[in-house]
Amino acid sequence: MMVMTAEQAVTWVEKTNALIQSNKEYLTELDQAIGDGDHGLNMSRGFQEAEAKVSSSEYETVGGVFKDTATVLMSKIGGASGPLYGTAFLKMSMFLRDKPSVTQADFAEAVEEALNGMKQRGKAEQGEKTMIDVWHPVADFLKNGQNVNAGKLVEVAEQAMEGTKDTVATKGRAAYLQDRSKGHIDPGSTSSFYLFQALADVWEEGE
Amino acid sequence: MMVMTAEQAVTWVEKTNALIQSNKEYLTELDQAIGDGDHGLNMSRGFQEAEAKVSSSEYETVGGVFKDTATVLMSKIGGASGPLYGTAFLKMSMFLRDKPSVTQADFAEAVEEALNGMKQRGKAEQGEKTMIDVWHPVADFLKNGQNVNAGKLVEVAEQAMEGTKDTVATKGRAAYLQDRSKGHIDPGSTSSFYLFQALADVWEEGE
Amino acid sequence: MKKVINNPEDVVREMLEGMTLAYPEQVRNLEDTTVLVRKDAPVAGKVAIVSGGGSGHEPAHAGYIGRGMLDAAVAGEMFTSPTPDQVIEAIRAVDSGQGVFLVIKNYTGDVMNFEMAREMAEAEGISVEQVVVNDDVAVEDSSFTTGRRGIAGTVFVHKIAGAKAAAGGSLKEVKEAAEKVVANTRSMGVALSPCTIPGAGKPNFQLEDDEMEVGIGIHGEPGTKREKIAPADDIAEELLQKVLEDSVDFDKSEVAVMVNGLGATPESELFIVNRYIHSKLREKSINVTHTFVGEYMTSLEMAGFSITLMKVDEEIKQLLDAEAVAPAFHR
Amino acid sequence: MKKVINNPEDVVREMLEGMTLAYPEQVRNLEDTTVLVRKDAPVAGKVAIVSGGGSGHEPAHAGYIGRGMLDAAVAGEMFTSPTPDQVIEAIRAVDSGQGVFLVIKNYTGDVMNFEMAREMAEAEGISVEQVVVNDDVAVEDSSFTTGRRGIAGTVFVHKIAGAKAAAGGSLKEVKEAAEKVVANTRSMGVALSPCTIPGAGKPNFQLEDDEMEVGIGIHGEPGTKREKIAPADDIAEELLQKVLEDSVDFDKSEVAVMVNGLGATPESELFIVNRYIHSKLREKSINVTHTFVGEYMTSLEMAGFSITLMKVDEEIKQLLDAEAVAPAFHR
Ligand SMILES: Nc1ncnc2c1ncn2[C@@H]1O[C@H](COP(=O)(O)OP(=O)(O)O)[C@@H](O)[C@H]1O
Ligand SMILES: Nc1ncnc2c1ncn2[C@@H]1O[C@H](COP(=O)(O)OP(=O)(O)O)[C@@H](O)[C@H]1O
Ligand SMILES: [Mg+2]
Ligand SMILES: [Mg+2]
Ligand SMILES: [Mg+2]
Ligand SMILES: [Mg+2]
Repeated sequence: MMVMTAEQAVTWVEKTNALIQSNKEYLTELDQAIGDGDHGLNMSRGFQEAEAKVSSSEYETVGGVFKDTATVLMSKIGGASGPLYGTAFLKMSMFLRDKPSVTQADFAEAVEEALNGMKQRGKAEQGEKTMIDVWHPVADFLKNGQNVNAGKLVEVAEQAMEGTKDTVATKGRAAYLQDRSKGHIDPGSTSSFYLFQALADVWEEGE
Repeated sequence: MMVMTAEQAVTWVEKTNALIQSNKEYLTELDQAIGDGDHGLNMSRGFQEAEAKVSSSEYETVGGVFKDTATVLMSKIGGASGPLYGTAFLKMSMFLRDKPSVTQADFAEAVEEALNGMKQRGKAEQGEKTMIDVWHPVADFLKNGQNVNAGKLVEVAEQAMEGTKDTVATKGRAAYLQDRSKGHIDPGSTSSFYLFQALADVWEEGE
Repeated sequence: MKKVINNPEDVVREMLEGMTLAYPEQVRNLEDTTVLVRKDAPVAGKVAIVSGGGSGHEPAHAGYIGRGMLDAAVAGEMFTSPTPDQVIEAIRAVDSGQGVFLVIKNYTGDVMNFEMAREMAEAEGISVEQVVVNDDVAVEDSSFTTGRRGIAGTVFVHKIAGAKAAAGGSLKEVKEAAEKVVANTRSMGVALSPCTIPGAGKPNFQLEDDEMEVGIGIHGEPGTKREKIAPADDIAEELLQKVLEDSVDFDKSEVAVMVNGLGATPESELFIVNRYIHSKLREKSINVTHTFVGEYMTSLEMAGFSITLMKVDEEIKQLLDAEAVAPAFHR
Repeated sequence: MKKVINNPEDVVREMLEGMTLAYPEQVRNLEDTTVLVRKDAPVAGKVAIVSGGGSGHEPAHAGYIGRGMLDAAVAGEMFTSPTPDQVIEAIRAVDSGQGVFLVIKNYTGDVMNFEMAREMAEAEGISVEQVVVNDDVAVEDSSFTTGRRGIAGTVFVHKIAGAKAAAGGSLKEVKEAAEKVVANTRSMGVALSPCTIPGAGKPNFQLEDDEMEVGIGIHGEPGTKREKIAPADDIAEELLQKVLEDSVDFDKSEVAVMVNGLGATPESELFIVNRYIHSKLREKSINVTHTFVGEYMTSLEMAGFSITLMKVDEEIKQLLDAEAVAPAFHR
């Protein structure tokens, strides 16, 4: 059973940012194939600022870290990913509120809330070749409770991301390409994969 | 001693046109190096129409052929070369007027008139890397009287054209390039060379 | 990538500074934002019109700020929808109490960011309405997907909504007029060359010397298909066909035409396309009442163009003719 | 070469048809000519302004036809001066008896063809005056050579001469105003990519990915030197320096600024340049009274831009502010 501290929440944002910065070009390339080629730029701009914010602030709660993260992402990213990641962190922060300690169950429910918020904001369901395709199985996996470990988390997220390759997009810019969207991994799913990879890292370090 | 008939004047225009059409791209390339890259297009448009006009009309005099040629060139070429070639043929036609037969001396004087008209119109002197650099020595050569033959004419015109390669332009578009204009043959001198090459051809056939 | 820029990250800010310096009598930049508003905003007694979106479409959207058109334009990063905090600044700055009307192009990002701002504004007690423009017939409309994109037809929405507001129309009336435009406007575009986002460093796709990308949007994204390049008349015919075949019944109607350059296409070529469109529409007894040829909604330095047809009635014609005084649109 | 055209030989004719169809209320095409004139030409009691030149510079020159600007524009083939017979048609069509003023860009071809038309018109009893615009400081002025070229500054001459004529100025007064503009206007341009004349099929020069051609004209010809591409501010600085150093004394003066796109440069980049120019002029206590940013005098699909400074006095400022209603210029 894992618990998340405010400090770990900050580390999560930092590690996510590190992954995004070093994969900035790759994210952009993925978006060039089936979108408008700015996903790497968007994520890099947003997480750079989010990490700057949370690294330089003091937090008592995980909710507090997520709230600031949400605000920065929402006001720095723009595009489709800004409101979606912003909503995700906002919903998590709202659910966790001032909880002094976050249990695994809390966290699983928070992610579920995030997923629902994103689905509503983006009017997207699973299988439409968006980041939802990663968040959905990850939320299910976390809810599951038993056998939740870092390695498994990465596996679930990675598989889900890879899975977007074979689908035809019906939401987001890739939908304009119709059948031509097939054969390419969804960029937003990839950035979401980095987010959960970073989370797994945080967990591993915490063990 | 050569004489020029109206029929030969028409042939001159036809032969000039043939040379220009088959060297259209080359003229354009020359103009691309130190001008705006339209000289081949301009000359081809003008002489195409001039030949169409004179080939389909009946003429009593050389002057009549030149007058029509002048009018067509003036109204179809444009740019720098239009008024210059137009002026050349106009001045020749004015000098030759209704002369029923044109002697070599007449023709030499007509070319001298053409040269003066062009110099005045273009405000250019010999040595400024323009078509004047070909017309000037040709006019001098024709005035000379003795030893005027087709082979010599081509030689004089060709040498003059080649000579423009080493000079720096002070008139026409090439002048904007200043020193960079050196090392390139002047396009207008080249089209003028074709004109005199065609003339030499007419003479040779007439022998 | 060859661009006349300094740092890629500074492009939008420096562009907005340059715009504000160019039109000091017409626009002002809300401090610390990417929002330009009418110099005299808020205009008392008038519904305010706010548009915006990613940058890279200049003169859209700030070029349409002015009497009879927009009250504010919100600029995002290149090809990236602006964030809700920027949009709400615009809404606050231009509301005169008569409400604010948002013109949104149909992209997931734009819709989400503008709607979030709208929710915040409404929570503050500002009346907000909106229209989502989706004129691009290259993409099939469907309630299961994102649907059609908003492209150059958006400028017609700016014009009509702006004129309606200037004429004293209520928020509801402005919305109705804008919806009429959206319902009657269809567009389609083609690219002869791609474009490059400054920060990305390379274009989204490559085209061979004899290829064109048909059904292109305005974000440098690939189109719906790739074809061999054809004579102007054939390209225009292909686009026109798709526009006419779509869901608006243009038969025997009156239309406004827009031939919009995407960035690098010489105006002479746009006029050649315009010539074809006019002659073809005449053949079909479709009467062209207004024509707009130029760069209205660009995609950075992309070569190509889009055509837009808006079916007009008496009201729309009158609103099209109404005064508009914006840097990029005069009437 | 990728172009939205049909046959290269038909480009100018089809473009003029497309223009006439686009602006049926403003211009008309003189039958069987390449001349567009104001719909209501000749305008009684007014000196008429005629300009023109090679095509490929759109919106120049026909885009400037209208109240307060040109009465006629004569289009030549691509980058080729029009012929005297076309120019004379324009002169005849617009002369109301008050005389005709020709605005000629300083190119051998333009000067010769327009002057021949002028001689013909004068022989017919029409009073004609002219100005030769030579604002391009990339080329040294000298009485022994062709001298400086006319580029984007020409649009200022159209505006001022047009306003003076509209205000009832005599032929002599129009000429004086135009000459004042020419004497006080300097420009310089840079290219990031070449352009291709439709009939030629390939560009005049090639540039590497990191090169630019400085001191470029508007006919796709090579410039005065080639340099490594630099940040926007540095490029703008280089051009501005040359413009300021030339023969006009801009010290502590008031100026109008034009940042002119050559065809393929996004408007955002032009605004970035404008920002620099403004900040630099402010530093030097040169006061910018008017700013124009956009595509005013293009070179087909060339990427690049030119900057123009015109020193203004009270008369010129008033004429700049005067009404102008042309497709490509509104005031
Ligand atoms: N309606 C939607 N619901 C969920 N995710 C979406 C939706 N639309 C787009 N996305 C996600 O956003 C990603 C694109 O983000 P980004 O490139 O930053 O924004 P934009 O598409 O506006 O340029 C897509 O790869 C996809 O994962
Ligand atoms: N002032 C001048 N006097 C004589 N010939 C000139 C002058 N200016 C240009 N030319 C000639 O005209 C040629 C260019 O013609 P062309 O390319 O058809 O016209 P443009 O330069 O207007 O594009 C030059 O190569 C040169 O020979
Ligand atoms: Mg994107
Ligand atoms: Mg030439
Ligand atoms: Mg985007
Ligand atoms: Mg030329």
